[in-house]
Amino acid sequence: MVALVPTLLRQELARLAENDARIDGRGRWEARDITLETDCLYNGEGSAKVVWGDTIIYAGVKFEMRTPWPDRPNQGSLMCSAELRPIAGRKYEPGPPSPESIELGRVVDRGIRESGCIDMEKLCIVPGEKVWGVMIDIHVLSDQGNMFDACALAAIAALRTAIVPAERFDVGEDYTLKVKSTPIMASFTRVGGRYVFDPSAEEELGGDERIHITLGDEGHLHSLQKGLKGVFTPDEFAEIFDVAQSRCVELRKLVANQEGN
Amino acid sequence: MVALVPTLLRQELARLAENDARIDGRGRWEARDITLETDCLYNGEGSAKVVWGDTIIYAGVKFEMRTPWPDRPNQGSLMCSAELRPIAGRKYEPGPPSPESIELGRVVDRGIRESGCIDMEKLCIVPGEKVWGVMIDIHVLSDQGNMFDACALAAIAALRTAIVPAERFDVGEDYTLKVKSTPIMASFTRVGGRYVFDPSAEEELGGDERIHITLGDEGHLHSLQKGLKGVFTPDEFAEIFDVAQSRCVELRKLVANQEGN
Amino acid sequence: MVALVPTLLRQELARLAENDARIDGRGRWEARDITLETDCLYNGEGSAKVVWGDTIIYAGVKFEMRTPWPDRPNQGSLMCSAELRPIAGRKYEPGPPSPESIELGRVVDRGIRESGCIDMEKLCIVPGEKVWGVMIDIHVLSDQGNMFDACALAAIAALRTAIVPAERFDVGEDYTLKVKSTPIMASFTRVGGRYVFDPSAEEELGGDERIHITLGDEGHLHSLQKGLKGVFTPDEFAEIFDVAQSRCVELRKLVANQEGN
Amino acid sequence: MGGYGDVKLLREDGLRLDGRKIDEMRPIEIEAGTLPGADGSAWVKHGLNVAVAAVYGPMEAHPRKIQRQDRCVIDVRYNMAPFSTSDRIRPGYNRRSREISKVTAEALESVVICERYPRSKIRVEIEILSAEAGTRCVGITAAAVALADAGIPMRDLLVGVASGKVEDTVVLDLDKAEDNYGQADLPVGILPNTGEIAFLQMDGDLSPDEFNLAMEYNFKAAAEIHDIMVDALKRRYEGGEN
Amino acid sequence: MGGYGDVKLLREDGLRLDGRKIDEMRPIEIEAGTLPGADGSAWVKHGLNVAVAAVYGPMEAHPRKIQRQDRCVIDVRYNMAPFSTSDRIRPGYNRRSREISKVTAEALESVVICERYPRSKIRVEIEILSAEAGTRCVGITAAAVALADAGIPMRDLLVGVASGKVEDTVVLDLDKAEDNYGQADLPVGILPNTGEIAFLQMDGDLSPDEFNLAMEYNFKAAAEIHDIMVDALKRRYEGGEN
Amino acid sequence: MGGYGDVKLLREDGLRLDGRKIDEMRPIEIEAGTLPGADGSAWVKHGLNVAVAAVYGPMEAHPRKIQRQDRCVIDVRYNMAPFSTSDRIRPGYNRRSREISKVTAEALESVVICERYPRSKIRVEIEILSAEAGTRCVGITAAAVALADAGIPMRDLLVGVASGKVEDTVVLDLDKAEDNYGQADLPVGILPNTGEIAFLQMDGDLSPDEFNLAMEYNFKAAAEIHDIMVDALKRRYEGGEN
Repeated sequence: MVALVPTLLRQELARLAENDARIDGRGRWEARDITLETDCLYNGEGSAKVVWGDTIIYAGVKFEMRTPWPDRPNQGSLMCSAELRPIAGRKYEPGPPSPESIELGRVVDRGIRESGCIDMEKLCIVPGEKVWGVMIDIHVLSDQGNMFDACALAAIAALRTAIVPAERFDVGEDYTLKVKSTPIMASFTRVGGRYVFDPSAEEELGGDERIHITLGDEGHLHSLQKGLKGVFTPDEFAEIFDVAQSRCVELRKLVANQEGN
Repeated sequence: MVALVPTLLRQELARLAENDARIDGRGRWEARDITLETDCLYNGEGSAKVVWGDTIIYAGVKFEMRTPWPDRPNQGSLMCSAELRPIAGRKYEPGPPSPESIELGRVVDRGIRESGCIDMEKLCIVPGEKVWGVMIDIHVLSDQGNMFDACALAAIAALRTAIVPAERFDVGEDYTLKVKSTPIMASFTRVGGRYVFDPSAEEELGGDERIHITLGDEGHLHSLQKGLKGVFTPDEFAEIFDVAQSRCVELRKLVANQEGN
Repeated sequence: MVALVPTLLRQELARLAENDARIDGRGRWEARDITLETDCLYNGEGSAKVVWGDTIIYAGVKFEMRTPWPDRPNQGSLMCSAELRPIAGRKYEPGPPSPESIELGRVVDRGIRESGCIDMEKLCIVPGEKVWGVMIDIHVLSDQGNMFDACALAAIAALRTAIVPAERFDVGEDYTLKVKSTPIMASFTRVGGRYVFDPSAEEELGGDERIHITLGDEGHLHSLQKGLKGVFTPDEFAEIFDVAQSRCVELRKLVANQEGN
Repeated sequence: MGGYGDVKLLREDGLRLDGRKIDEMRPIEIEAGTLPGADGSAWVKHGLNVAVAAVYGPMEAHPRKIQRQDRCVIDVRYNMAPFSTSDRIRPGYNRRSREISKVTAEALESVVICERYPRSKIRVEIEILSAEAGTRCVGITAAAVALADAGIPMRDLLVGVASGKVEDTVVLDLDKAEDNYGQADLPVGILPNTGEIAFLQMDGDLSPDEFNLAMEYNFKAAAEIHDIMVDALKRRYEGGEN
Repeated sequence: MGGYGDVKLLREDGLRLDGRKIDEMRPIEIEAGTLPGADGSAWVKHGLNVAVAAVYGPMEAHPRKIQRQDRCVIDVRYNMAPFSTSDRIRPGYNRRSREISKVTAEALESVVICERYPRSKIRVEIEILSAEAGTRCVGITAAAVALADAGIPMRDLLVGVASGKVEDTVVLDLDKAEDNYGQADLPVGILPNTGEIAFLQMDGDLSPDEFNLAMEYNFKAAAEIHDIMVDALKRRYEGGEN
Repeated sequence: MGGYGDVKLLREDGLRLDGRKIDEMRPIEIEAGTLPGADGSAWVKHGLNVAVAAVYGPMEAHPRKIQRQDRCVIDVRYNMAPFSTSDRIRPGYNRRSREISKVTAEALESVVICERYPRSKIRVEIEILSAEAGTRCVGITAAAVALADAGIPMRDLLVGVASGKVEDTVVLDLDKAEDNYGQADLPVGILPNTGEIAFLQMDGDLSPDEFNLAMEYNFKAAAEIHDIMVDALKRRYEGGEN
């Protein structure tokens, strides 16, 4: 029974794709409305709220003081993780972290980490003794499609506004965390047989595999991930890779504009 | 089917309540027989056994040596927790701690902690380095009604007989833990529409919400908790609060008598 | 339905037992073919592979540096544990460690530990500060009968080839771990009413209780365990104990031969 | 309660450190219907606390063994986001959250007309995004608005509110410093129209008279918060589906 | 076994530190029917060990996949209370308890007439309130009395008993010091009437002869304990429902 | 990626530290049908990596809620043995393994003709016994051979292979040092006959051109590995049931 509706939905999405149309009238590479707000949570050392269509994400940054790993005595650490709690939607269930939430957190984490936007050595307080651990927590309040891109946007925006709480930990004055670049994720989902950008919840329900691409300021790749059932060809990848370049430039501007406020 | 028997039971309890009667013939504010035994377990640094009607509870106190929290370098700690293992009754199932067992432990814990009967600074051994952690563990062997009051009684009685095992930890001679007062819990359950003290297992099965009141030596409130489905009015609370005062005085005498032995 | 096949199998096994025969033609105390290979895994500080009939086991040894227990400042530690992951057979399910896997690990552990083959004081690096923790991990790739004996054989063979990785931990040069003896396990399962050595998967399916005996170089007992449903008499034990003595001598030779290679 | 005696929480002029009178609430803002995918939702800002609640259901209760033949069950999860407090909270199992979830669920079951939905389940998700003392009360208020937004019939709009004691003085609605260094906290869930209480916890030290005064403050504040809740729901339905 | 060679466990006069002879048990007290809410129960004090066992059932076995068409399953939980030992035991998952629960369940399944209750489950809960060496045996004895108290038919009353080795001498029923510093421990579950063994573990070092002597001690002690068990059950039924 | 700039990974002669050319794979050995009790199995040695995969099924999928009416689900567990790495890996929950298991399962569901087995489940167990960079790819290769050995129909034999970047040079098939100190890693799962990609991850830093070159190396290597896979399967069936 559950299988029936998706079947009809898939047929409709395939029909629309033949006419290069989408179920909500958008163009193939067109995003829904996106608003970004930063510094919106009292206790976060950095915070951001992203409303992307009907998808709503909060990200918050916290700092911990810890001892460095023995093999990297003068490096702090960064960790980004996502919680996909049952508030996020009807289909989400309570319980231990699902594979979906682990994947979400790790893909966003890799994009930020591998971009090198944080200099781990700058997070050292006393070599071999005390370093900062930076924790970015992503909280999905509403998943109505394209959660990965919205989460990645919230995470980097929160990180870029973070204040290192040195006073609270008694190691000097608070200062702004230095973040050298703005890695951005753009994701594509196969809907009706061809890839589209920013799928809605309905398109995800009737769609196939998705590809997550994180690009740095110079357009280099920092993270890739294919999720869900489906295959793609190198040519298909080349096409979405070009789109990803331009979408990431636009989203990066959104972050910059917010910071300019 | 399971729902049927409680329905008949509820009707019977309502009928009895109209005549101000209880199913086992007790008065509305009358407790079942209670026996208290202390110092009854070889390895507990303090221990107590409470037989309250057919409800049977053991509590044991253990001490641990630990480092103090950074923000309270000259304070030890106290923690009371309850295990509601499957031995306690047919309805109890194995598994991780149930919400019921967490609530039970935390409500008893708050009553003792908030009464201030333990001076946390007296639990300091070496400021900033070593303090005592006092653990009260409650073990429910048989839940046949009014488990909360029986657990709270066992916990404070065990605590009041505890010996600090300084010799075993090589920090001086053993001495009796100083406990400044005797916080006591009295609980009330709505049965047949009105509150009664010390419900039996049957009354709990056919009853509604319950209110747990912990009072200190001077009759001050140290902990309140409403549990289960149901609402009450301020007037109803005023009535049981008066009863709680006298019941707590009586139970406190029971503890004192046992200590006089 | 599942219960049916075992019933027929049990009847067949009982019939064979009357004629002192086994379902695969072996003698009552006869083992299947056993091959032992050591030093077979790149990252194990010691490793062994046992192919015992169709049962396939890997064991690997790793060393950790840790602080000693306060009451044994000049002793290291040894721990053997087994994972019974779903690869081992159709009946094995994912999830937290099953009682079966815990028993397996602990029975093998006790046999090795209690034989005294490792001198815990030799594992001390700096008294009170640094000692070696030796971890033997057993990995069951295929359980086709008599998993316990195969695991115990793999574990002791891996341990006896272990190299202490002192260089990697910066405490001197690597050296061979000293293992003073070769404890060996022999297990017996009641099949068709009488005990046999080295049951096949089929015999286990239609069999009853089993007895695990671990013997040291001098034929002393170091570990016993009865598992599964069933009872036995002292006379029955005396019979299998004699067989265990000779089977353990043979298996000990297998280890020695491998080391001679 | 922390119960430290040496932190001043009342000023010479009788007002509190943040300038409030002893029976004055922190400012409250409420918005209903903030989560598009939920059947009902609410956002509540109370002082610096921020809580979001979502309601999903009524839906079939499963597994079967949690079903009640004659009513629905209400499944509440109260959770604090990792970044909601000064020190990060590790996600996962947490005894405090489990207890609050339990008693909150029982309070909501006391006001929802559960008999309307036999064999069903209503999921109530409460997420604390920012915490500044009193989060369980803010969560209850948010949950009640979300249930109303979902169209679930209730005997009354449940209001979460707390009074407490600082420097031997009963005060309404403790803020963070007052919670850390105060002497008592009395969070309750009140049905303003019926005058009943569906949620009650308390810890610290209160004499019977102090308890009565704290309850009086709570009832007064509950009436005020109730008006703000009703307002939010009116705005929601006048404003249409957004 | 600890196996430290330098702790004296036998006195000059050949007796043990607590004055017992080498083949002498610690004192044992047993009471049946101590838990009013259980279908069967028992309290056993053996030396300073205290174990309580409760039996619930037979009841329907669920989930379905644990059901056996032709017999009942016995679900045993052996647990040590946090305050039962010198150092507090953290509640929760514990490899030692799981192993003991498994082999105890298998031993009880070997003596209960399981075929009498197809598709059923019998829950056996063993709680160690005070531990002084030999708790698994005390637990087995308590479980057997509780099963008898519940009226579950059994082939015999299973008795838990242990012998061991200290200072190269085989002794019956190790106490705490002997367990900590001894050389071997051989806990068994014996059916005294049939002379069969349903539970067997052993660790340490025992020659074949030492093993035989330890077994001899165990069988002798099992007969004695059996009488105390029968006595407790008689008192229970003469005394009525208690 | 570690991304340390100061470790030399390419020699003066342009070859890599282990003597390989930049587009040269580590040696690979594959054997099919190595686990007698499984429906299909494979052993793959790739450099110093050793992976074993077993397939059980198709079998009925339960619990019911994981069933798909129109196809089978593939349940993959990728796991590293505790002794497979330099520092011992603690058994149990592991975020990295869960993620790899998820995306590997999705890749295999993309190549298996899942519609052939409605309401069924196929279990694929991947155990890494020895790890030396690239284990997820070796696991994919092993799983594909095991599925073929089990006779499960597939659109193509999926091949796991990775390229990466060291010292600003794109190289095929990173070894351990290259993985630790390199600049990027691009593991993919390729269908050599259709030229499609079913598995894709990447981390580090790659320009678009570098990405294209790395992909080119991967496709070339996939064809070579494919031949070795086919060989193993042929040997298995010529050699009979062992």
